Amino acid sequence: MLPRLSPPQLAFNRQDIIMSILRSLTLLLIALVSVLSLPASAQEDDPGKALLNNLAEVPASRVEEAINAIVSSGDERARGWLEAYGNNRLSRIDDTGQVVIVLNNRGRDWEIANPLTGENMGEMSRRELDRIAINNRIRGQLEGILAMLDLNATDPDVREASAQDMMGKVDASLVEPLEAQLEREENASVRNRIEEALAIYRVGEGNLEAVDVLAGSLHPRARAALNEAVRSDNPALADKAEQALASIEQKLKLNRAAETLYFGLSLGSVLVLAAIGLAITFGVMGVINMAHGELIMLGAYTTWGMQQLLPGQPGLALIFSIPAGFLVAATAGIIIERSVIQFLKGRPLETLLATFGISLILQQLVRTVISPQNRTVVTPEWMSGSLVINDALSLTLNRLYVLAFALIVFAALMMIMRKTRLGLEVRAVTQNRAMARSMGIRATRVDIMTFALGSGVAGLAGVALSQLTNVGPNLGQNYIIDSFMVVVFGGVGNLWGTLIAGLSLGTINQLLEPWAGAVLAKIIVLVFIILFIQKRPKGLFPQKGRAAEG
Amino acid sequence: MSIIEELSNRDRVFEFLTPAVSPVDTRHGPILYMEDVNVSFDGFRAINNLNMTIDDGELRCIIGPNGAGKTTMMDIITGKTAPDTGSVWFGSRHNLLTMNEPEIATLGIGRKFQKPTVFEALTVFENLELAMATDKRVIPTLRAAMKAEFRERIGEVLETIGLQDLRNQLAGILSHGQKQWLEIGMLLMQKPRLLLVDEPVAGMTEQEMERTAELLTSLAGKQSVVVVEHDMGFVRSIARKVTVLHQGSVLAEGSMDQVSNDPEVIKVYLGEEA
Amino acid sequence: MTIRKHVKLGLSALALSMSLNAAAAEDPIKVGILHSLSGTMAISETVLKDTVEMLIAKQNAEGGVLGRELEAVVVDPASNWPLFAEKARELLAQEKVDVIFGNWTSVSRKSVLPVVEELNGLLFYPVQYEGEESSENVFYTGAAPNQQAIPAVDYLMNNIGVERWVLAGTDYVYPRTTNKILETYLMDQGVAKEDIMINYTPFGHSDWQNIVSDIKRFGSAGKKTAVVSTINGDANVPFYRELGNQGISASDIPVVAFSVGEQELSGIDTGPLVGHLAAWNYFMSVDSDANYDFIDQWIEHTGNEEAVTNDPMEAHYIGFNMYIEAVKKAGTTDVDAVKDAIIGVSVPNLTGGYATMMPNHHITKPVLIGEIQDNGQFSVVWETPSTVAGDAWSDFLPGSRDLIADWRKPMFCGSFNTATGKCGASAGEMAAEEAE
Amino acid sequence: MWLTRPLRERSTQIFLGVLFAALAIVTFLHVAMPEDSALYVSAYTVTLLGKYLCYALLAVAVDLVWGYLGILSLGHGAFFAIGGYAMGMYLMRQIGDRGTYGDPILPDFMVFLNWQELPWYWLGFDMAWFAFIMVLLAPGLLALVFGFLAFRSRVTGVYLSIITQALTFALMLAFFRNEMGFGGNNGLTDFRDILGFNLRTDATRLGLFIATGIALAIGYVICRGIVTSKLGRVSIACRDAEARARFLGYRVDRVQLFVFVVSAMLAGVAGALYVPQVGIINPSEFSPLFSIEVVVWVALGGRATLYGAVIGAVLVNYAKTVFTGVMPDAWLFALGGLFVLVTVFLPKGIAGLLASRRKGKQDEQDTPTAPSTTEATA
Repeated sequence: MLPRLSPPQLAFNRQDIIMSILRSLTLLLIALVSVLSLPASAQEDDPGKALLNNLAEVPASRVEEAINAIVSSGDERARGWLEAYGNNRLSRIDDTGQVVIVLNNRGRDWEIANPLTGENMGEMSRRELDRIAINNRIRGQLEGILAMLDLNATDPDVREASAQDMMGKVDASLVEPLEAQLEREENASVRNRIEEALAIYRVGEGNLEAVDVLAGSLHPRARAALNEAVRSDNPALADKAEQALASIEQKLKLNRAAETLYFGLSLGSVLVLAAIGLAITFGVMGVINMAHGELIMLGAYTTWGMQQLLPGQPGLALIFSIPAGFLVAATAGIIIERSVIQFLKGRPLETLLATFGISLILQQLVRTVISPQNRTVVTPEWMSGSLVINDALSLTLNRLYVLAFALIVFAALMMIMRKTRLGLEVRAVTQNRAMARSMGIRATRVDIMTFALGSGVAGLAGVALSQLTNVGPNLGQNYIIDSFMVVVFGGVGNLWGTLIAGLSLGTINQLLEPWAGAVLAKIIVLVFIILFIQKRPKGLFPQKGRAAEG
Repeated sequence: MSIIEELSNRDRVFEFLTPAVSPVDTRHGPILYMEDVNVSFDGFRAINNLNMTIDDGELRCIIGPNGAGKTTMMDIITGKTAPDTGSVWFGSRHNLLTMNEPEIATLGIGRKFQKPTVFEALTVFENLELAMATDKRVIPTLRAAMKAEFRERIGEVLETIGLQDLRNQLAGILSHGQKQWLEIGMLLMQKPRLLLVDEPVAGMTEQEMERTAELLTSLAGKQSVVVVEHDMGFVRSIARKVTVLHQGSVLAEGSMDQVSNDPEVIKVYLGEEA
Repeated sequence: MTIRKHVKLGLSALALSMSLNAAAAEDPIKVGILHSLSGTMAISETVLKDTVEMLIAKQNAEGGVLGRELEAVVVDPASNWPLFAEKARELLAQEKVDVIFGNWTSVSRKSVLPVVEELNGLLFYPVQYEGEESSENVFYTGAAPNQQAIPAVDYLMNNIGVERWVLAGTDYVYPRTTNKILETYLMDQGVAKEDIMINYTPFGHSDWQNIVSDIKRFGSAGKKTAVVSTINGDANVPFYRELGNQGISASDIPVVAFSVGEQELSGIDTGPLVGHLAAWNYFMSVDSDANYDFIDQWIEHTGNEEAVTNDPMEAHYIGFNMYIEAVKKAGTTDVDAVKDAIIGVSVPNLTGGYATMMPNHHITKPVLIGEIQDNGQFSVVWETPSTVAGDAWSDFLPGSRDLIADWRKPMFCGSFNTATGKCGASAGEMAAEEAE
Repeated sequence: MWLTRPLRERSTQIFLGVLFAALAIVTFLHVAMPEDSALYVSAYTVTLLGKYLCYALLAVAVDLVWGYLGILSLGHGAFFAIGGYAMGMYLMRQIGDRGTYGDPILPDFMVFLNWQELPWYWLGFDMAWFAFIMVLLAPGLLALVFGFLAFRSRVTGVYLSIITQALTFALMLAFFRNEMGFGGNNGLTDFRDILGFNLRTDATRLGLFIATGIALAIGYVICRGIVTSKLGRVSIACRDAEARARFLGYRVDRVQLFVFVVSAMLAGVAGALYVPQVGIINPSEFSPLFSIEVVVWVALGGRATLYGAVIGAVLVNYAKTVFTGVMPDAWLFALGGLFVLVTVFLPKGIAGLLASRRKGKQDEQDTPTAPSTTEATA
């Protein structure tokens, strides 16, 4: 089944690898020339072929050797092969036994290429192909090896990244080459990383000085190393590590606080996005739009649709789907307003029922037209991963963007409400419909616009949510109740209220979660809102004056 | 099944058979007494150091331009709005500021809104029935039975407000004027010691007005009546004492002639009228 | 034609109308399909309905069984648990079906169970579940905990060298029980209590920030850490997203999931998930001709090139064939005859082996560990040398340690207590009803 | 006398007549007809009808508060479910040692999540009388506390609707938690017998069906009694002109509270009868969607006419039974469309149609009084 390696053997191999890497680098130029001059016919005696076949054939227990063989061959295609291997893309054709790289492994027929020449070999039924097995353990080692390769990259960031990958992966065999690397390296941060990486190993070896190196580090692997040191039987080391950890814990506390706050705000921003559209339709028009969630859903599906239209460019698609999502949802909103809500003027509770019906219809529509399954929405490169503040505190990018997006949307809405003609008319109509009418404001038109605006914003929320959660028929339901809570808590008809309410509820929830657990936290928040409404039936920021009484 | 017995227990003496005279003590002084009352809505001063007293059995008219604080004043008296400062006493015993609307109402203050509010989904008869001075607590109300004497009482009131023929119509279909009457009728059913009547004749025809005037004047003496009205003609036809409110405080007080000759008043009020 | 039947059915539901099947009786073998086609569970269950329909079509193409056609009777319990019981009763009492294939969630099974037992029907249940049950009338073709959870943990322990465990699950009975079992099992294996972190979240939980960062912290204690996830369907997408974004890669902290299959992955961008694990008894990527044929069939049936297959579908495939075999063996569709006949029946599964129906109404299955690939498929990295027989009563729960199930006479008991040597009351009662 | 009044009133007499006739016919057809007869009513159908009647009672309860008080409760499912759980707990205890683990005290789900002893709030539920009292008390109490807070601080209209929704949502989440000791998502199931009758026999089912019918009759009479009493008129007064009612000296909050609690108890009874018939109670009954659906039954049947609620409940659920069978995909379209059409074009519901049919002959109590639309503007 799976390889069980004894460390020494591994170490031995690593030793080779490093040496060979250095060699390979020097050989690079020649190799390059050679490959350019390589005639297609000469493939037969291409050493790479043997290497790959070897990798494919050896029993799992000796895969290491095969890999090392590839690395030490100094073949500059090695990296490509190993990456393909790491991504499960290395297969061999059942009958010919030829090793190929799978370019596209979706569907029944897979597109393959020749690893030696890189030429595309067209499609082949997956029945014909036999994947060359890999597992996490080997993948882990591959990462280490590739990292070593990268340590020589010209781009310092790449070097730093790879040095970071080395952390915790260092063993006896790597010490020497790493030290050599340290000599050569002039970039400070990369040096730090390498030093930490070495220190982690040395602490493991019981080296006291190394502890000092790690004392400042917030990196989890550094902490891991120290934790182990604490458990070691060398008392001196143990309590030195103890102190180091203590100091680290201090720093961590702050970071954790910051982290939780960020979590809270990010959850809050989601709530705000989901609720703000409602704050308009419900707060300003007094329409209880139970289909609000489904409008969000439409926005999310628009994103999915866009990504289908622009395959391979999720980022671009996402940008486009911001206006698109708005328009789709807004149009849906207009249709709803014209077809139903306009007949229910001043009967908010009836609008609740009707729109609930609409929400059911919309859901089922998506189920039948698109699919009951969730849809895949790809997260673009620039939105995945996280913004690293330090080793302990990093802010997930997608949520960071959503947070920013929420604030922008909010600001934009404020602008519209405060500065534009529409906003003025809207406020006029809500204050006193008849009066506004008599002043020549076309109330019905304002209603349509308002509802469209609210719906559109819901669409925007959907676009954002597609980056955080499922895009499926039930997407809307999961947010509708929360949205109402936020609006009511914030005070109907008050955008600021919605913002504050959303953010604070999100934060409260995240603060409670660690000790109350996710479910209890949510319950507590709900109960809190219920009680709060008893105290202040009109929410945080009630609408003032006689208008509110009406 | 003891409940059933309880309920069908016919020889039980219901609270409302005992006449509902409110224990308001007016032996010494006025029935309503307002001192230094102040109310402001987000900065806007609706009532400004208002001082006013209404004597027992008096008929008082209150006039004043829009936003003078007439309605707000009534809100304060009836417990709808709580003033920021000041004191409001009903008789010499009851501090109205410590009570809620129902308590104040049962105490004997009836109110007619500016915009006639009757229960549109109920018949005229039922409207009056609900207004009747009886035990208003939940369970007694649930058990309440329509006794002959109640029918008579309601009959009389229907007589006075001239809606006998409409007794079984839904109040919703009444004309504006008829609603005004019905609401007044409901006040009468309450047997209040103090009636607050907000613009009673709005939307009434001439003769309707006259009858209202008669009614109100006839009430005075038995009960105290406070009328807020814009229609100067009407005010003049009933007024004995008139109070002019302006910007939330008393501008002038006295007979109609006095106030209507008061230069101040003419400036702020009648001036606009003319 | 089922449509017409159902209109009638509606009428009969209106009561006071003919009970239709008195006449329609005998000729076709009626196969009831009890899967939600609407509501939250539709996502998972619709494909199972299609699977059974496909199998029936195939069987009929081959001339049915005992010279009789098979006929599907589809109802929609709409993801509503009481409705499951009602529809089951409808199938058995009104439609007089010979067998039912259905249910996904434990709660729906629990709600159907009394009905099937009362009306002595046959139910094939295709989903991996928490065990702790063995009914005379139910055949569990999905995995019991010992056919999924425990082998997966063994793999992590022995092959990945995991020492520290996060048991994360949705808060309902399957994860609860599975985690209880695993906790006991791990402790028996000498794992310290503080090396086990258990966490429960509500259905459809979407905000994983806190939990994932806890896991991260938990994982930085210097021991190899893994997450055993019994997180249910919808909650997985945001969970994996958060994992990816907080930079937890499979080589740092691998996640092994018991409820994430090809179906679920089809809703996720699997890029960041490559290398995370799942434990099942079947993967679409399994390299066997039986499997490839099944897939081709499925794609044909759905007319969708992208259509994926998953473990519960295989379970239905096995269960269906077992039923056919049993009917052939018994020479009748009479429930009791089939119940007796089916024990010991073995049919090929899709992973190139055979599945056998055990006396405890569970079946033998191979256990596969698969790694998520970037194409939404799993690649098998490990599998049990031989098939594992499903264990109705876990050996790691105090309550059920001594219980076994054996539906062969003379024991004929779903919860026989080896300690007391007595049969648990529930089964005793069944036997009593049997006698009447 | 307020209770006996409805019995002298034509509409109620008709309603009870129809109801009891239906009960009698079904019973007769079930008992007397041979299985293979075309007229035979199977136990399945009986239970189905029993379920409809439970929903009908729930709908009546909702109509009482919504129709006559203008309180649109989106949380009545909660009272229904709590009543159901009270009954469920009783039935659970009745299983005794016949559970899979044969534990005389602990229900199965507690055993395999190895709970050691019964949580305190399960005590007493082995006694029928206690459980049945709880069926009334538990929902009543919740309604009392919640209503007291809400009505005292004059939370009405939309706000009330939304926090009732929050209430049931919170309860749903709570009951999903296994720590609560109510069986989490699986809820309570595998019931054996009630008051000594085996739940898995047709006779018991018939009994439950009839019991439900009677409960509905009683519930209807109680509601009718309230709405035809002076209190009923006061309720309408509070619904349409809260301020005016207050100035007439009525404690609006008390009136609302009283009616709300009564309604909650009725919902609880409905739930309690529902559980033994469908054989399971689980948190999904708390789902806000269910509560909203109930409101729609009422809207369809016709608000502020109790019998309308019954019609609505039975119709919608019958449609559901049929359509989920015939065209599962189209079913939600149908339901959704229904919601829209009813609210837009049929604001008075089916009862409204009937009423407009027999226009002319007016009978003080009988004419459903259409609620005015001021309710939400508070």
